[in-house]
Amino acid sequence: MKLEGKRNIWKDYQKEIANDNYFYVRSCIRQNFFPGSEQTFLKILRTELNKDVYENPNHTTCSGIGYHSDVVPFETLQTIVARQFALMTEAGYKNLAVSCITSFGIYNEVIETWKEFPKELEKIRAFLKKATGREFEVPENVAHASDIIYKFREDIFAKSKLALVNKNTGKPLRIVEHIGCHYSKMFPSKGVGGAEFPHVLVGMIESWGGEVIDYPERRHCCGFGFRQYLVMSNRGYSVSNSRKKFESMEPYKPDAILCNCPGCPMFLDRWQYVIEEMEGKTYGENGHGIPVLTYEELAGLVLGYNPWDMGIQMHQTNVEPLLDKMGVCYDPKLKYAGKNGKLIGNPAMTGYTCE
Amino acid sequence: MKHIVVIGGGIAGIEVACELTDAGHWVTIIEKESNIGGKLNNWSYLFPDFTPAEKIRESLQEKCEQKDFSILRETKIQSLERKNGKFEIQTSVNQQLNADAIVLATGYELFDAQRKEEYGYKIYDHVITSADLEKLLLPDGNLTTVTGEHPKRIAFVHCVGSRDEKSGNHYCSKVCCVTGVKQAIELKKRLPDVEIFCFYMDLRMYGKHFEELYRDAQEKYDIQFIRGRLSEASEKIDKSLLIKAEDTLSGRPLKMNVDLLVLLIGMEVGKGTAEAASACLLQCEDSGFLKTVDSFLKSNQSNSDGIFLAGSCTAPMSINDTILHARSAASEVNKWLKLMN
Amino acid sequence: MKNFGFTVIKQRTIDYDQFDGRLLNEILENEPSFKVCLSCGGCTATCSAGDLVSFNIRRMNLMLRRGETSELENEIQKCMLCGKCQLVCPRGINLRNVIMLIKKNVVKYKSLSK
Amino acid sequence: MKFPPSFILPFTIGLLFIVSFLIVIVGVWISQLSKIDKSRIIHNIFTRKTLLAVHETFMESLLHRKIFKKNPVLGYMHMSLAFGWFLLIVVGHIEAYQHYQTLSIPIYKTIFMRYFATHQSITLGGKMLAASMDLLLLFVLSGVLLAYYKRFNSRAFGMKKTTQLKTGDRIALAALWFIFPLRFLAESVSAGIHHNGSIISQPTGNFLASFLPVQIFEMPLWWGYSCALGLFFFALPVSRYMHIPVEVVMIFLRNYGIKVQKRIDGFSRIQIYSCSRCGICLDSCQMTHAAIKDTQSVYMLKHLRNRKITDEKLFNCLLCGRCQTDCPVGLELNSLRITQRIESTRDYNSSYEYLRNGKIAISPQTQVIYFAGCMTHLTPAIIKSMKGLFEEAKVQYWFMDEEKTACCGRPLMQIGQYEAAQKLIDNNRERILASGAKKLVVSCPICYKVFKEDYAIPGIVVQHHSEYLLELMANGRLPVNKMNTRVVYHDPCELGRGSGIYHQPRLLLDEYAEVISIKNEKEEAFCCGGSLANTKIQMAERNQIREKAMDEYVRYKPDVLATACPLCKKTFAKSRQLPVHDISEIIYMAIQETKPSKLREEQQLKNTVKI
Repeated sequence: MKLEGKRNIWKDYQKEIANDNYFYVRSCIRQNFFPGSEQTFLKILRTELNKDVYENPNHTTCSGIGYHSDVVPFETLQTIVARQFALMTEAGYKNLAVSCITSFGIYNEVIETWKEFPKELEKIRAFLKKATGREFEVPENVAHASDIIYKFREDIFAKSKLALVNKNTGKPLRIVEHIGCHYSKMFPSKGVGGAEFPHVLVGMIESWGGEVIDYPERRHCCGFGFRQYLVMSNRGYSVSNSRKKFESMEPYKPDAILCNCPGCPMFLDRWQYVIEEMEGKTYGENGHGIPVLTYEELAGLVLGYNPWDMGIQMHQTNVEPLLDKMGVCYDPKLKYAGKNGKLIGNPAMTGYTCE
Repeated sequence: MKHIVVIGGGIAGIEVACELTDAGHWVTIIEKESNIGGKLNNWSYLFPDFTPAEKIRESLQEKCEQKDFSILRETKIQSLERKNGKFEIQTSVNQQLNADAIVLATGYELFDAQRKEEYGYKIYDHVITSADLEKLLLPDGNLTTVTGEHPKRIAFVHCVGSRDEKSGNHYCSKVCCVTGVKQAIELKKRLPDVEIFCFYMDLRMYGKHFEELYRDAQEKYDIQFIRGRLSEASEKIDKSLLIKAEDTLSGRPLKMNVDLLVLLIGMEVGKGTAEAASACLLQCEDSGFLKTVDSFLKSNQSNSDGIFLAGSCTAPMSINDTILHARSAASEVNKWLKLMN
Repeated sequence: MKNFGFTVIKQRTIDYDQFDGRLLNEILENEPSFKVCLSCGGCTATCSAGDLVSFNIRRMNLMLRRGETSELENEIQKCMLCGKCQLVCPRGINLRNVIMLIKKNVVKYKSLSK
Repeated sequence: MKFPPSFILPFTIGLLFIVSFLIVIVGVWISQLSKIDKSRIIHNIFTRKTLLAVHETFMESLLHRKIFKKNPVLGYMHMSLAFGWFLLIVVGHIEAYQHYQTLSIPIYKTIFMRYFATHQSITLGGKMLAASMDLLLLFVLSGVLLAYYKRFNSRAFGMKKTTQLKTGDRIALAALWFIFPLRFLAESVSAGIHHNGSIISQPTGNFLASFLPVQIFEMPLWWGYSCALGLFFFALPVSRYMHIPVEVVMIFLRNYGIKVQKRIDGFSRIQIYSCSRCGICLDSCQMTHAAIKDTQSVYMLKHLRNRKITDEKLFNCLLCGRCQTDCPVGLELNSLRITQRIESTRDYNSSYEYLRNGKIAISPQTQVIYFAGCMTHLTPAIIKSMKGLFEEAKVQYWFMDEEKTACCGRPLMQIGQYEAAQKLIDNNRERILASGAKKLVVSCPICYKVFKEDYAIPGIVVQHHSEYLLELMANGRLPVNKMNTRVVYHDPCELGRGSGIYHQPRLLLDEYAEVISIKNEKEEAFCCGGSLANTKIQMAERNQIREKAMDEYVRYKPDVLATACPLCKKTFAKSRQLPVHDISEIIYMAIQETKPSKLREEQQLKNTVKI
């Protein structure tokens, strides 16, 4: 692998990321899967980086999952998106910070559509006006939340307590980066580093002292695929996709998988458990799984945050092996403790990897 | 005596210059490089009969020495003006040339395979282009890979940068199909145990002996042809490459591991051609290649009277076709000059 | 093993690295003309058996070349050996011999792999 | 009783061995025959057929009439050895009876008579018998000389490839080569000592005695002669000379109506052993035109006998039947090959379930069925002509395989897949029966043969279109128009040698064109080289065979090469030396000539549209 070649590509795919004053829109599913991540993002931006991040509790889903599952028409989607923009305009913000990759893709798709077909924009303005009485401006800058962490990765590292280094061996931790499909596959120029070799997570890992694993199936989707998961009988397709990735990354012995999409960490995490249950196969060391993290969680760990505060116990594939390698201080007894310090009970379903 | 300026000292340029010198004209070639021969210098052996490219180079060299025309090396054309029915040319080294007619023989450039990111050229260790391979095919070429072994399985990808909207090139580069077959045979001769696969969309064996070469590749050299365009390549932990394509004839996706991936890169209009075209106010096709007045009877004439076109600046062309096109350009120039008198 | 109401789907991809070339090699060795197939499909178009049942002789070549030999035994049974394909083949491949070789060896390799 | 001298032992033991061996092996073979064949023997043994067999044995096994016809020198060689030796034995016995004046003489006394009868016969009869024995021996020796020459010649000049010898053959051959010279020398030396010789042996004996101590040589020479005989008998079972006794058995069984079956049984073993490896089949085989020289019948039989046949050799044969026509022993060479093909491919016959599972198309009620055949669909001119001729003769017919039909089954049978072929036959037979037709007209000789021989449909007449068109013409249902086109007619193998249809196509063609008679026609006709029976031959080799045949036809300068088989037509058409037409096309064209041009165009247009 020649790094020089990759750098050439990264040079071609640099995007503008707003510096401050973000209007933050959350991800529907992540609030359920990994609620700590978004909280950590806000904490990092507000307290570590002193940025202004505004949230409006009235913002809704972008309806992307419905759209990609063919149940929400494009006009409806555009109008919903327009309403989010209206909330942002009303609050006086121009920079959109998006938590979800699906939403990020949707916002880009809608904005690009309006650029190519201005009549569509006029139509949607009329729809929104008629439906809600609101008016809106198209955001000046659309960044995915991972873009923002990428932008400030060196600032975060400056404040870090831990590096991505195995404290036992002193060697960099080997991390697989997995980018959500809709981050740059639809619009390569909208992602840092483009679609073929996205740099957004690579940049974080390398800045924080880790080593990136480039494995053959890096491009492959995690398998969420909307209907592949949402229709129960289709879930085999979803697992198969994830498994293809695991099989491909296994020889590299990764210490962790890093994701920037709400769905990917969910599936790469849960499917490891499912594959273990169905086939008895695990992909990590010593019969463990490969820990799967969101970029906010990883940033939080680097900054020395308490893993249990970030909700890392919500992962079905045990993250402790990674915590141990990094040298994160945590109290195993408090893993399932509530905010008040009292135990809330262990989860009912645990696999070998979750013990 | 008429003075004709030929822009480009490749095969077409030199061929045109020779013909026009023989016809009793004074010819000057402007060549941007220090060497003549142009893109011929990229190749070691020529399809379809493995003629050493050296042989053609030598013949060009010989002609340059024997014929009485001058070559301005490391020189480019800066501007061109028409004055009293003649052309006034400013060169990059501040020379001024006056010409009665101009022949553009600015050739092509090889497609930059880095633009097909998904194939990982210059990123993966074992991805090379047909031009890279050509140098390795010389008797002293080292065919071991980075891991120090001979490759056991090699794949050729046809149409890299040709017939590809994503590369911006809709046209067919014509010569890559047969180049791939030729190179595969040469590799097989050098490494008899190697398995070779060609991933193609169509095999366009348009020329004399090309189809026979293709048949030989199948029959005598066991080279396998899989109809399907490579979607992507990825490097594996052992530096081998995992490639994916659809085997369109089976209608199923196919993946395989190869030790070497050869990208059969196509032809693009060169920067030199583009510059010359803008200096001479010539029209280009959508493909970027120079427009000829028509495709049949005036295939050497540009939209500008007195400026003629020769060789692969007009379209992808094999060496053979280039020579013929250049000769016909010379004959057109002659006719035109006579008419002007 | 737990049942989640779905199973891991088998890959549809032809994994060339899992290729078992013994049958193919046996056939190519005994009938080298088979190497020069162009996949033009003339054989399939003219096939007498193909009129009566879904049968694609061109695909037999591909199945062999991709090591997909599991269906081959049943498929090849459909051929009536009438020889039209051979008359149509632009590369003069001795197809009837190919078919007989497949019929003969498919059984042999099946028993070998057991 | 005085013990005979010990030199008779090799001969006597050898004779005892070979006689008992033959009794056992022929017994085994006959016991392997089917019940029907056994009853054939019992029913026929005391009939005229036995006499016919005796006659045939005499003509073929002794006189070698067929070899004579094919190659007189080779015939003489075989005859001198076989008939000469036979006469030596017969006359020798007569001489012995006459000499000893009794019928119970130990056999060694007859064979080595010149050793035991040390005084010259004094009667005129005895003198004449002795003289004829000498002349007969000379006759045999001339054959031996020819045999020496043949072997030497073929080696020295690398001419026609004769069969390669195995150890058994070498021993037997060497023994055979020595038997008669040794006998001659032994008798001459004895004559030199005892003056019991005759017109040739006595002068030779005297001559030898004049400068040699003949007494010393007598015993070794008689030993040598006896050993040569003994050795020959011992080597016989493992040599090609097994054909000498086995052929006789074969001739008898054949006369009793026994044929090669579709399985390897006693009779096929007998046929295999009856091959004398004369090599005549090498000469008739067209495969040699493509430099294929190791798959001919003689080699096939040798490999079959040794049970070492490979598919490469077994299937590399066009089954054209030319060798069978020429075989002096009259072996059923095609059947023998097919029998082995059945054996070799037994494990992978197809079941064609889809024919049974699929819905069989309903057959319309008709009097005449036309079955073009798979190959004919690649020669649409034949179909077009046949349609035109049916229309011309106002025949209502059902074009059975116009859309889709199972193959006739013959191509499968040619490569031994009888079991599979039966499935196709059953399917087609059902459809034919359902139509109630009385006549089945076939355009392809390959189909014709199987329909005629294996379909066994009661009440239906199977005709090749050449027979059918001849019938229509003879009944005045087709107009006659003799054109002055010169035509060479190529007999398709399956129609000619395969089915015996030689005259009908010629009679028919004669009414519409000028048929040139050529050397290689009818039984001697060439194969086009396209035969489906050969699965191993390469296209380039087929082309060579075809070109050789074509060169021969071109020498007669015909305007058109006519044939009656779509495969022959397609094969020859590749040559481009001559225009090639099916017989139906020629008839159709000739009839079209008779019509006003407008009508012709209309009709052609109509037929074209139909196709």
